Amino acid sequence: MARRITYMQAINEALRQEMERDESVVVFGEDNVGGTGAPGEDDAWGGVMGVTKGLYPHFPDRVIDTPISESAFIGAAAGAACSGLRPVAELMFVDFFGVCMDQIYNQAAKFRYMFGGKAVTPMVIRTMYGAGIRAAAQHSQSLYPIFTHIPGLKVVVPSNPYDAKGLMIASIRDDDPVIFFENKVLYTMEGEVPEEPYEIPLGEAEYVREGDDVTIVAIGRMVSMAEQAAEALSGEGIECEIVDPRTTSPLDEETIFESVENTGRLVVVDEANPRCSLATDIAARVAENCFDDLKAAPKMVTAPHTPPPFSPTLEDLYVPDPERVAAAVREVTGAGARA
Amino acid sequence: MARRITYMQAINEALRQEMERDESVVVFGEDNVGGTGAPGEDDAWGGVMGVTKGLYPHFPDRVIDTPISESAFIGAAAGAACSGLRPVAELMFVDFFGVCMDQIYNQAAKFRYMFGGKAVTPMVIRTMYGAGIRAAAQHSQSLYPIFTHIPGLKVVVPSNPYDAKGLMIASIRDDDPVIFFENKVLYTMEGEVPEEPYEIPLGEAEYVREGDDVTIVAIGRMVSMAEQAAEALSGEGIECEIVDPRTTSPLDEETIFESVENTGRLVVVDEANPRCSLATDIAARVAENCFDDLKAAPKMVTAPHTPPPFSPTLEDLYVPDPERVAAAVREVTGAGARA
Amino acid sequence: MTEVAGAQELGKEQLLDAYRTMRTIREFEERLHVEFATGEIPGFVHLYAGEEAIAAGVMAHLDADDYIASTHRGHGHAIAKGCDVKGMMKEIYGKADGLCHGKGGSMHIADLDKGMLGANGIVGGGPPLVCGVGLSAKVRGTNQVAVSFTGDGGSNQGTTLESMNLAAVWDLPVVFVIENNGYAEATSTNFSTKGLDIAKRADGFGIPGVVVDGHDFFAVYEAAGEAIRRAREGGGPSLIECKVNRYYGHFEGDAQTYRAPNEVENIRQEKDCLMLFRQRVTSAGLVEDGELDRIDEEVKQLIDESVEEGKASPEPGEEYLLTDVYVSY
Amino acid sequence: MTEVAGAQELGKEQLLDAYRTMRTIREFEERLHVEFATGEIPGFVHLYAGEEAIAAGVMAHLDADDYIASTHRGHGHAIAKGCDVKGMMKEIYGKADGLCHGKGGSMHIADLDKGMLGANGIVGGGPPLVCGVGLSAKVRGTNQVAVSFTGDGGSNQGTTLESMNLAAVWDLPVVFVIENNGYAEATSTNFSTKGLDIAKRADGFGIPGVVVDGHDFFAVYEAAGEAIRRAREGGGPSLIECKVNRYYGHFEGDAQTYRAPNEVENIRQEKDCLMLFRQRVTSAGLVEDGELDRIDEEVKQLIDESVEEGKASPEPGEEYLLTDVYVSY
Ligand SMILES: Cc1ncc(C[n+]2csc(CCOP(=O)(O)OP(=O)(O)O)c2C)c(N)n1
Ligand SMILES: Cc1ncc(C[n+]2csc(CCOP(=O)(O)OP(=O)(O)O)c2C)c(N)n1
Ligand SMILES: [Mg+2]
Ligand SMILES: [Mg+2]
Repeated sequence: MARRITYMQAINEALRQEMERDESVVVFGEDNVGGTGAPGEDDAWGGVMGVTKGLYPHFPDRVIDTPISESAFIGAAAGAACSGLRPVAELMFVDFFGVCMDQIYNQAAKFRYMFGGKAVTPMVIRTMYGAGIRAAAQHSQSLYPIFTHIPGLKVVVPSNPYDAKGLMIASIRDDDPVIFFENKVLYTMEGEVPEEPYEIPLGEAEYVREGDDVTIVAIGRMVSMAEQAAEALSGEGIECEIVDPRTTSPLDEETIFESVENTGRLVVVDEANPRCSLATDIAARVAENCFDDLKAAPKMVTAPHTPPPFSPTLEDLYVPDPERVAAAVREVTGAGARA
Repeated sequence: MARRITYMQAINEALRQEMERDESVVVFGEDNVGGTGAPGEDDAWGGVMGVTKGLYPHFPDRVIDTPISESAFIGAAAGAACSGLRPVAELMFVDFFGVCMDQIYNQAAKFRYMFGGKAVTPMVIRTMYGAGIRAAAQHSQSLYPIFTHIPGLKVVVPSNPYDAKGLMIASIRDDDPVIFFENKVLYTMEGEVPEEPYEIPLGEAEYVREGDDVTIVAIGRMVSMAEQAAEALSGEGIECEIVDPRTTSPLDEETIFESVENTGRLVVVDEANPRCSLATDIAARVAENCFDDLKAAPKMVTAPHTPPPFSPTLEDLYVPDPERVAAAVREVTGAGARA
Repeated sequence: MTEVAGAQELGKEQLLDAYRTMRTIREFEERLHVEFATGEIPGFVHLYAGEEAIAAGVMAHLDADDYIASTHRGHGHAIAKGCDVKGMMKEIYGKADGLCHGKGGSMHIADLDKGMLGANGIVGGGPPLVCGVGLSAKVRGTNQVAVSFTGDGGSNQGTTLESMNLAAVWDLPVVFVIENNGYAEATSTNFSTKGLDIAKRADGFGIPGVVVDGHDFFAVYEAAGEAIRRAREGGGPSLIECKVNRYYGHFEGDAQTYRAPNEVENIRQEKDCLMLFRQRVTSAGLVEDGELDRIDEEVKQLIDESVEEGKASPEPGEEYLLTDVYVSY
Repeated sequence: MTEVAGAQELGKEQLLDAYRTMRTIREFEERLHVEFATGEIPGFVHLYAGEEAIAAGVMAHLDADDYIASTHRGHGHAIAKGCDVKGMMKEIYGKADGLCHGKGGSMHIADLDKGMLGANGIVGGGPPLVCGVGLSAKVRGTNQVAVSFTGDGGSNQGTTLESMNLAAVWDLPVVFVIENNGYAEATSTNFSTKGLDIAKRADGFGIPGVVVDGHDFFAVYEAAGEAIRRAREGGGPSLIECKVNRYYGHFEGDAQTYRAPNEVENIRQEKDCLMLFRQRVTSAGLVEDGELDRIDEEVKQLIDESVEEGKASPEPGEEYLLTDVYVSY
């Protein structure tokens, strides 16, 4: 399996393969075709970043453009999912959740519970998140903590092309509503990806790197920040274990706890804002469940409690980087050991 | 100051006094008057629970009903706040945030940062939260963790009538956007409340009870659950210190840390769902900052990871109660001490 | 023998069915009004009494595999769409064998097997959902139709307006029924929509919109028939505004001081949908009074039994609390 | 001497101002198009070129203390409302002395002192805000007016539709300007609104709605004058739909393959707002060609300097990162 494709291509391939396999899979969102009603090329965009490009010619009835009416079409995904389709709807940037959250969290996510187990709502919301492309405060947020808070939703945050494909296929096949966070900076990341379809189960973390000195739990794009930090730290004699949860809901606590039991130290790297974040979620769960294993205070590395700034210099300071991760690791490994 | 009034009356009084003091304070929301356009009594409702009842006759131009268009009127609060008013807008139940979140979090909360400090947006969103009145999944949520996550917002969750009045006055006078969470079960709670206006600064926690064995941090209605638990535990020889943050953003970490330094043990009681919650936020911050003071694992008492159920029996199981708080305290005080 | 508009299409069986639907809703609601006052029914209860002709008139055209999305005032829609009345009553009492095992309650009654996508606690929650059902029917090539019910108040929610446009743009087999009962909670439609016909909003999205008398089963039946037929045949969405009244408060416990004295009494006397229906079908010689009386009795018994069973049924136990959040775990 | 509609009201000074506004926007945008291609400008940049007559025609009626709420395509509105052009350019370059200290960028240019409530990264973000300004003016008893700009795409966002109704219900001094440039990103208005006049939606909310040629400064000027006058005098909100075209892609970098070949070239030749304006005012003898040429030169120099300063200005330092989240801390 030497084939290397990008994160974006991996997602596109997952969509195409699932649409081929299952006629009930439909894809829609703003400009997911691109050019509907216009005089020029059809399939002109395939989404604002081109993730769905090329699907329309294969499945002209199942790739559909929408007006800028997120409540209506995200809600339509919920209604379609309850009545025989497996929609994959795109919320272009997760920053736009504020105009359509009700349909996600009060409708799709709650049907099953409110209706006493009668509803099945197999839908995927694809959405872009994260800073790094100078898109400023309303196009750069990492809002997965908000969605992780919501019972009834599953939340997927892939960190590499291989996972992106396998998690997308699993998300489409899953019978619960899933929100799938695509990191816009990772779209161009290349990696080995098998051509055949495969699933990565939702709720299974992965050991990205093994090490005995500290556990770094990192989400999405932060996995590569952690890897760079770990590389550097290895030279200093500190061996980091990196756990990538891959899905933040369900969260594979067991794997995280297992790692911390071994290392006794925890650093969580989360690109989201700090308050009520994944960083706090994981740190708190580890503190509650692995207290006796901890040799030092758990440490959180996150964006600051500010909106994402526009200026490149400020944005680069905003996003956790390998240096900040390494500093946190040095702090937990150097100081306050109690074993 | 022997006068006792309810939590609801305290909020009403705060609104009335601020409207008297400052002509730029306006109040609006669905049925905040109640009966506009209808043939019968004006001021028929004063909000669905009657919190704004009686304001309209005093300030007929500044208490205004709205259509059911939360995005438009919550956004109008933001626009009004930027142009000379101090609006207090009502989002009837916080569960409805999904239809208007953008105006709260991408607009009002971000103006100041995005605009380089040029905007001042003094607005208050009043909203009801919490379970306990059998209002089921879409009218019983405790979503303050989601708002606490958002930079630029302040989040207030009063636990008693005295605080409700002082915090409301402070919120109205504050120059930042504030979301003010009113617990619907507490509306009928009585307490001593001074008649004259007073402010309780946002960002200052309160010691509700002092004790040396364990720190209980409890939010909103959970404060009284903690008090009941503490009362019972005192009989068992366990003395609880109860800290009420009163505002979850800004959070008075110092007071919480100070208490934990003294007691060495932490229980957080949060009515919200568990993931990325205030419970995790506080537990994680304490674990990170007070690690060496902790004698036992911090413990979180929250609702389960499910929507609020309708049935009274299930809802009563859903909300953290004094027994669950006491059990958590016994666990952290009994087991695993390491000092 | 008077002409009854729309009645030509309807056989006697259908007329009796329609009457039974309306009477069942009325009895269900009036009984809830009484039982709620005893304090035994938990939570918020919004009664549909007075508006029965809308649910009955629309649902008379829907098949079992057609879908509806309802509102907080959803009992009537649920009954008309075929939900089990006893299961509904048990649900409203919060019981384990209620339609949703007591986890939903009045505001979330649903039965997907009956095409009932749920009452909805969120005003404007339903219209997006029916767009999805319409899309599903279109993509899968069935001839299903989806109908959303929305109040006058809900017609001001952005989700509702967006959905009309989406349905138009996607050319969906969807019907938007607006139940304009003159109030959203305590706020008059004279204020919240300036008293304008909500049906006019349809024009802006290029879909047909009509206003009908929501007390008149036959008027609703006719308008709904046309809209649903159009949708089924690929003619796209429509809007039907039904002008109607609610007999009780916004929810049980509402003192309704915002209403005019005798407002409801007058309507009950002049426009009651059951009364109008009975007058028309009997004076036209289509149905005998006695046949309707018999239905009244049967329905009364059904509701009596429902309330009894609702009260007697067991509460859900702790084991229900954590289940059915997800399919997979 | 040809008649020029609306021009009677306008003195020469105002005509020259309007031209300078349009020319400044054009030059600003065309220069950004060039500079963006060098890779030096960060982020998303949406150009307003082609639509200048709208900003200029509307803003000609607004005073300094009137407010506007803009869109992602906001440079033109900001310039026409009086924002400092150099400060804007520095902001777009992300510099410390930009209008927002480099924290906002192209999509968040704002200057509340000038009544510019901000470009907006959220489609449909602005209309609710102007309702608030309108309320503020009404409660405080000023005669301020607030105008929101929204695209054809944005007219499908629920927030926009809700705001029209709220403005109508509250009877606010607000004008909704819809800039219908035929596309929302790559999606044609023929699809997203079925090609219908968006102005028609105003009817449903009981507010006046008109369609004007957005390439024609004088047409916009006239329609905006009427709507703004009405608002100022307490006559409530209006909607103006301006049919127009954008000269560049949705954002810089858009290959625009969805457009017809020569689509833009044809418009530039036949409908360019600067060309039309010049033809009309010179052929009517109101202004000399040379006077306009002089403005062209002055503007060119201003933009040259702006770009130079934009490039040369310092980046914001780390100390900017954490400030101005809250007023109080
Ligand atoms: C988004 C949202 N906003 C507000 C409410 C509170 N609320 C419940 S019903 C109602 C009035 C609805 O009026 P209408 O749509 O006319 O329906 P009716 O009650 O008259 O049947 C309101 C404001 C809600 N449930 N959801
Ligand atoms: C709520 C929301 N949805 C989607 C987007 C992405 N987006 C940015 S601009 C745009 C198209 C806007 O079209 P239109 O309103 O016609 O304005 P134009 O770009 O043509 O000026 C879209 C879909 C957004 N920024 N906000
Ligand atoms: Mg109504
Ligand atoms: Mg456009």
